Amino acid sequence: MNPNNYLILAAILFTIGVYGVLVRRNAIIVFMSVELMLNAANLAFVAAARNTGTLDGLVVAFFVMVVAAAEVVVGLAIIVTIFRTRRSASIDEASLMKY
Amino acid sequence: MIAALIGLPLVGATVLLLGGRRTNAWGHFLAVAMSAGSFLLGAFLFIQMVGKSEEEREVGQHLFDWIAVGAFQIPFGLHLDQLSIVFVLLITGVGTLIHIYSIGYMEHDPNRRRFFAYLNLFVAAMLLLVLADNYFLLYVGWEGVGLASYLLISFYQQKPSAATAGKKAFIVNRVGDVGLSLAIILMFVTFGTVTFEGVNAAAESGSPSTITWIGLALLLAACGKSAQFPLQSWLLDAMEGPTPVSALIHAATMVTAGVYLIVRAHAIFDLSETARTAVVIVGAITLLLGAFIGTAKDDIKKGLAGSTMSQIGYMVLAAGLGPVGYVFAIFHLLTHGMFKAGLFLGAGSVMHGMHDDVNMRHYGALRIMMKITYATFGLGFLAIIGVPPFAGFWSKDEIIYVAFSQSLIIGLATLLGAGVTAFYMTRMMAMTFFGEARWEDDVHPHESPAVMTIPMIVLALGSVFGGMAMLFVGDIEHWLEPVTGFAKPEHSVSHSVLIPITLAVVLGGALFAWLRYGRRPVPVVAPTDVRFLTRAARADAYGDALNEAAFMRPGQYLTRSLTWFDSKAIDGLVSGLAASIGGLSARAQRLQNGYARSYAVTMLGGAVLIALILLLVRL
Amino acid sequence: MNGESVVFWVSGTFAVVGALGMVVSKKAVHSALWVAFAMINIAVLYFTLEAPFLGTTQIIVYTGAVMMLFLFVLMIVGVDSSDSLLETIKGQRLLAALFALTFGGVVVASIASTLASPSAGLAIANAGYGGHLKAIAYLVFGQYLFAFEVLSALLITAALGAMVLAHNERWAPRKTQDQLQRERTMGNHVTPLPAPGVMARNNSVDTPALLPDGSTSIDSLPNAFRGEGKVAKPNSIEEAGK
Amino acid sequence: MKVSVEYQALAPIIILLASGVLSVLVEAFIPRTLRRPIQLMLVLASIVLAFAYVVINATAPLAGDPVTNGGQVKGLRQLAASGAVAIDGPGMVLQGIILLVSFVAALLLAERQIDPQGDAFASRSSTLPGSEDERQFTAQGWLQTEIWPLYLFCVGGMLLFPVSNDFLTMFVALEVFSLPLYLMASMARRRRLLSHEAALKYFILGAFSSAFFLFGAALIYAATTSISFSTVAVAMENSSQDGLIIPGIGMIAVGLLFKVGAVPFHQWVPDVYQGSPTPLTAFMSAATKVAAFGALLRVFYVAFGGMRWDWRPMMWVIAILSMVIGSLLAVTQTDMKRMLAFSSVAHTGFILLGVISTSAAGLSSTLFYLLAYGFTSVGVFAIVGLVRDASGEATHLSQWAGLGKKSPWMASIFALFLLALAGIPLTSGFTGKFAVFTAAIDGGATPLVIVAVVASAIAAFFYARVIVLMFFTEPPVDGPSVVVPSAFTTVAIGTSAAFTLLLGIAPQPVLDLVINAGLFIR
Repeated sequence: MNPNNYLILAAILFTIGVYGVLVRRNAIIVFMSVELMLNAANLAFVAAARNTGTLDGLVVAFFVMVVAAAEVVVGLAIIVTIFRTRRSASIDEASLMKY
Repeated sequence: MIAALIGLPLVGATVLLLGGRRTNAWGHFLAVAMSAGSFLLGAFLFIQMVGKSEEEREVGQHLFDWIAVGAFQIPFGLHLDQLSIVFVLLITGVGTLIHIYSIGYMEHDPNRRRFFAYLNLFVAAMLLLVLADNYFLLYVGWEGVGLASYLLISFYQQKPSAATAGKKAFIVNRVGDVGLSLAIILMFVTFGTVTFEGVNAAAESGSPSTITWIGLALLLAACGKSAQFPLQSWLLDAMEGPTPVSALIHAATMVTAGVYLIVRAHAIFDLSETARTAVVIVGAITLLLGAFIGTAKDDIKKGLAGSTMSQIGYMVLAAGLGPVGYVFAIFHLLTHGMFKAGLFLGAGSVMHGMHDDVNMRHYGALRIMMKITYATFGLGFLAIIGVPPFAGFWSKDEIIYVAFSQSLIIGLATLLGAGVTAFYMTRMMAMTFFGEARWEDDVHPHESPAVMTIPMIVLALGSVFGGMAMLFVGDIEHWLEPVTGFAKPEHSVSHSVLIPITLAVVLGGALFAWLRYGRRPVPVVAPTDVRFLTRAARADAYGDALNEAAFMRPGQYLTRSLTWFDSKAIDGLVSGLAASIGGLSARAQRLQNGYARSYAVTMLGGAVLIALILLLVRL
Repeated sequence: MNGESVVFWVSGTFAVVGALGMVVSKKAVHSALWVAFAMINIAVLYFTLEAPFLGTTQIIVYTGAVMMLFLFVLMIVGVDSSDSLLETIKGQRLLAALFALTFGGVVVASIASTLASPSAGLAIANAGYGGHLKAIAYLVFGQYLFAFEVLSALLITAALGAMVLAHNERWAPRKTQDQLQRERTMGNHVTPLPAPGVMARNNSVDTPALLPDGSTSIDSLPNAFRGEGKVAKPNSIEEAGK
Repeated sequence: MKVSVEYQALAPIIILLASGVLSVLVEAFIPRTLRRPIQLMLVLASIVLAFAYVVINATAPLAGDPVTNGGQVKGLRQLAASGAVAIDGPGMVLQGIILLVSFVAALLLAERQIDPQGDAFASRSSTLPGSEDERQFTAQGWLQTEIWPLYLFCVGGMLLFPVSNDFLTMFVALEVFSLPLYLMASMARRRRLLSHEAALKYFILGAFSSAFFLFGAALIYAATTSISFSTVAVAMENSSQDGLIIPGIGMIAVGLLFKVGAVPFHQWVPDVYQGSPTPLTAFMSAATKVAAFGALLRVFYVAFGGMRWDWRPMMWVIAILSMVIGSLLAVTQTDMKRMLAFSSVAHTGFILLGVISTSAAGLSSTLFYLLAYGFTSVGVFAIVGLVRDASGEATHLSQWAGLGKKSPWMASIFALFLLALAGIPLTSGFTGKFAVFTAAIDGGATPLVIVAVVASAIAAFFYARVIVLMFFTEPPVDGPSVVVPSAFTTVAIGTSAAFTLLLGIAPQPVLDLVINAGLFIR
């Protein structure tokens, strides 16, 4: 099997994540899509690690998981704060500032 | 010592601007004192310079190193030579007179202190411009005079037209400034230096095309500042400023900065035939354009503004002729500075007596009521149309003479310009001072106070004797030669042939005007059945209503431009530019719709763009 | 077709299905479950990629912690809240699809056009450190020690941030039992305060209870939700229920 | 395997992060009333100490493997922490700039006198806007002192960002300074809905862009077998895997260009600048830009240096778009903060000119521009925060009419900053623009410079408009006034103004500094 298939799979997952960010209105789902993008990047790192026979990619993927966990905490805290004031988790409603 | 020239008015401006109301009582005297002090210092330096031998006349003052990066050196230095000193004398001399005049003119203005602060600021910036020893510092002064001019044009800020005029001057001048900054950066990159000395020495080493580009960029800068075609449109609107400002900035000094720049950069222009030709063409077009605008104006200040454009056109044209013309460009600049300032002050005096009415159709027969103004204006009139032995005769005649030596067409253009000048100036004289009174009912013309008339008298004396003094006593040709170089034109026509022809053209123009406006009664309201140009001109009389509309619809204010000649296309371009930037901005704003998801789409679009460009480069 | 290929095609397909499921699910909870599904499949891929440590971490951290956190927040927001998939921004969906397809197409085509060298495998690299886990430990606490230490700042930041945004301190001293008792018996409310409107129409604690006359009872909400104009009006609740 | 940690080289970063931890402990164990002064001392002291270390490192005798630069290089030039961090001349200059700007911004954050209710941050961010809780906390004068540990972590991350020498450290640093920013952005005292919105947009888009960065790094790693910039640079020269490298470069560019706020990744800038507490906006606009440009320079000069012919056209387009769209959109803004935000986008374009030059001159001119812009930007937002009416900051342009008459000093200093932003001679902005433009022309980007000059001409227009508005318009009857701030803000504004003037009139010492900083080490 072509080892680059993993990279292609990662790219596809990444693109789906991107698309999710663009079309979903629920801030939480938007954020899940970002997590999916990070997962796709992780997959690429792990696949590249094996392809190249080096271990750095694995360490990166591991660190990214930690970073993502921290990011999730902060992101969800912000989303919850917004929800409490606006009673809505729709990202489109946060559009007072424009032009 | 040289720095003190600039320092005095700068101190004045600072004290007045930061001093607040405390300085209201004596602020204007301080401003006058600072300007006069600068003049006295300039005069002292001048006398000192005359005493020296030719080689030692050029002195520099190195203040400190501004930027020194490896081979790139930009000193913060001043430099006084034969060219600078005449400018210093003109700026401080005329400037001081106008300061004095303004004491009377602005007496009842609540913002008089601010006005004087700006005047001082202007004098300081203008002195910096002519005293800089490198293009950078010149640029600093250049921006400074632009700023001061902008502040002064919109001085009557409560008038929308003044605000708009200030804005227009700003925009058009920025176009010119783009030229100057490009020229400087090009010089820097090409020669590695921007000092006058360094550029002059290294100019030979530049490739011809680079030199030409630098020259054209400098010409663009000069066009912006000196209201030359195609960037002339702001000058007429600039007349919204107080009249002393028009006299000082928009007639005698700042608008001549372009001429100064071209003469100062003669090393560049000497090397590029193309750039010189462009300069001559610009000058010729402007001199005719300005003169024709002058013929159609009922607003006395705008008439004079057209005339200023035209006269500066003469100077630019002369400067474009190369070493044979530089000296006469400066010579004409100096005489023009005196008589045009005098004319403007006279116009201001007339307005002062006529309740700020600028429409000449409401004047008439003022020679009886305003004798001093009449006399000084008349002397200025004789000087500008070039009647011997008044100042304008000597300088303008030399330019016509040199122009004929270079090209018949250019020569004829200058000759025609002289005729038209005579026409509109006579028209102005006739409509203002002769004929029967056409005043509005509640207007009671009166002579201005002495504080205003004395500067007018001094400038009138300059209009009479200035030309002769500079030519015969000062020997201006050889005075400037070390800086600009000088060459005698080779000639087919001699002075003795040309002078009578010129005089005949001038007298013809004057006579024609006299027949039309001096002998016949002038209608108070311009007749409606005449050509389009008159209708357009009349619109100015109802300035207020129109200005209101213009303010609402900025795109339209230019259409009230006067004649078919005041190239609507160019004016339209400027306002169109401003409007289209605004429109473009408003449209692009729509993209910023407040939705985070939309922003993400834009980002993804950017990512696609980046990816595509990277791939395309690879192909 | 060897074992790895089978796993790749199966789990890869599942991962993509999970991702797509997240995008198209109407309900947020379904989306979350779809993502968890995709992540588990990615974990399976990690195992086949000779990275058992990461596969395990992926399951523990992502599906175990991160997705649970998501679900937890979804419960706060209201588990029922379903998203209208109708697009409200003009041109958004079209542009999104266009750009995403171009972007994905360019990247995928670009990767596919690269000549792949045969996979090197991690056996040699692991052996250099004496085993997979040891190898990773050496790298984490060796070469990437600094980044690892800096990560702690990130975790502190996250904890601090969540606390700042969510944890409310008291601005008044806690009431004693005595005070509470007095309030209860001598105050305006002899009965307990009304319960929130969770059972009525909505399932989120920020929904106020409806009084018999149709108005809402501010008393039914916890203090934190008693913002000005933040409380739902009866009408809007009815509309939401429809 | 030996683990090496060069404590002296890493000292500035370690000091900031350690103080952050200390600061959290202060939050936990010190009584509430004492927290603010202690936190403030801690923050200022650690920034000063870190700066002292940067100076010490920069002037230390040569150590390690020197990159010679005319034989006058001093200071540490070394890879630290097993090659994860590169302490070199430009890196230290960037750290120094970040620390200076952070110090000034910290003074702004500490300001308590402008708003009668307290500082710029909500008394308790966890309370609902308009709720009884919020009123009570505000009335009792609570302050959200947790911003200080966040601030310290943020500055620490920023110090690491431009000196990280591999993609992993850079990504971690990116998150370390971004997360506190997201959080602090949401904590404004007034107009809290806008503040929340700013935080949400910043967060979502920031996470979106960092995912791009990460995926790009994965592709680069796949192609070059390494995540270390030095190795990547070497491996790229003879890699055949262009299909991975090209999208990789592009996606990393997306991540970094987002942080610097370049078009078309700029749309968060106006919203976030407007919604965040103004002192934070001051900090963000200056420090984030410096840190992000530092990282951009390092990635594109060190790791992708050999590919410059590939990425320069892309950067050209981005630079042109940034300059033109930034200036253009600023023209029609009616909110002061948004106008300045768009002007910051335009400035990003100008700074990109220096990046594009890919030369020693390009590097040094970019560093100079960053210093100049950083101070001007802090100063300008500091003054924006002073203009207030009863409901808080008065940022609508029309409310600024006639301020020159009410408080001529403040208006004059504001005008000075605007002139510097416009690039008028004798201000720092001019020197910076000039340096960058010259470097760009030398680097063969003349058309770009022409666009830049035209864009500056457009930009000058809207800066001048504000000056005219302040000095030439009658103040509205019930318009806002300029609040007299405490010594904190006064010092901050004074410092910024002094730098703005000094770098315009006598830029020589700083120019020498950035030139002697030399190049990045590999």
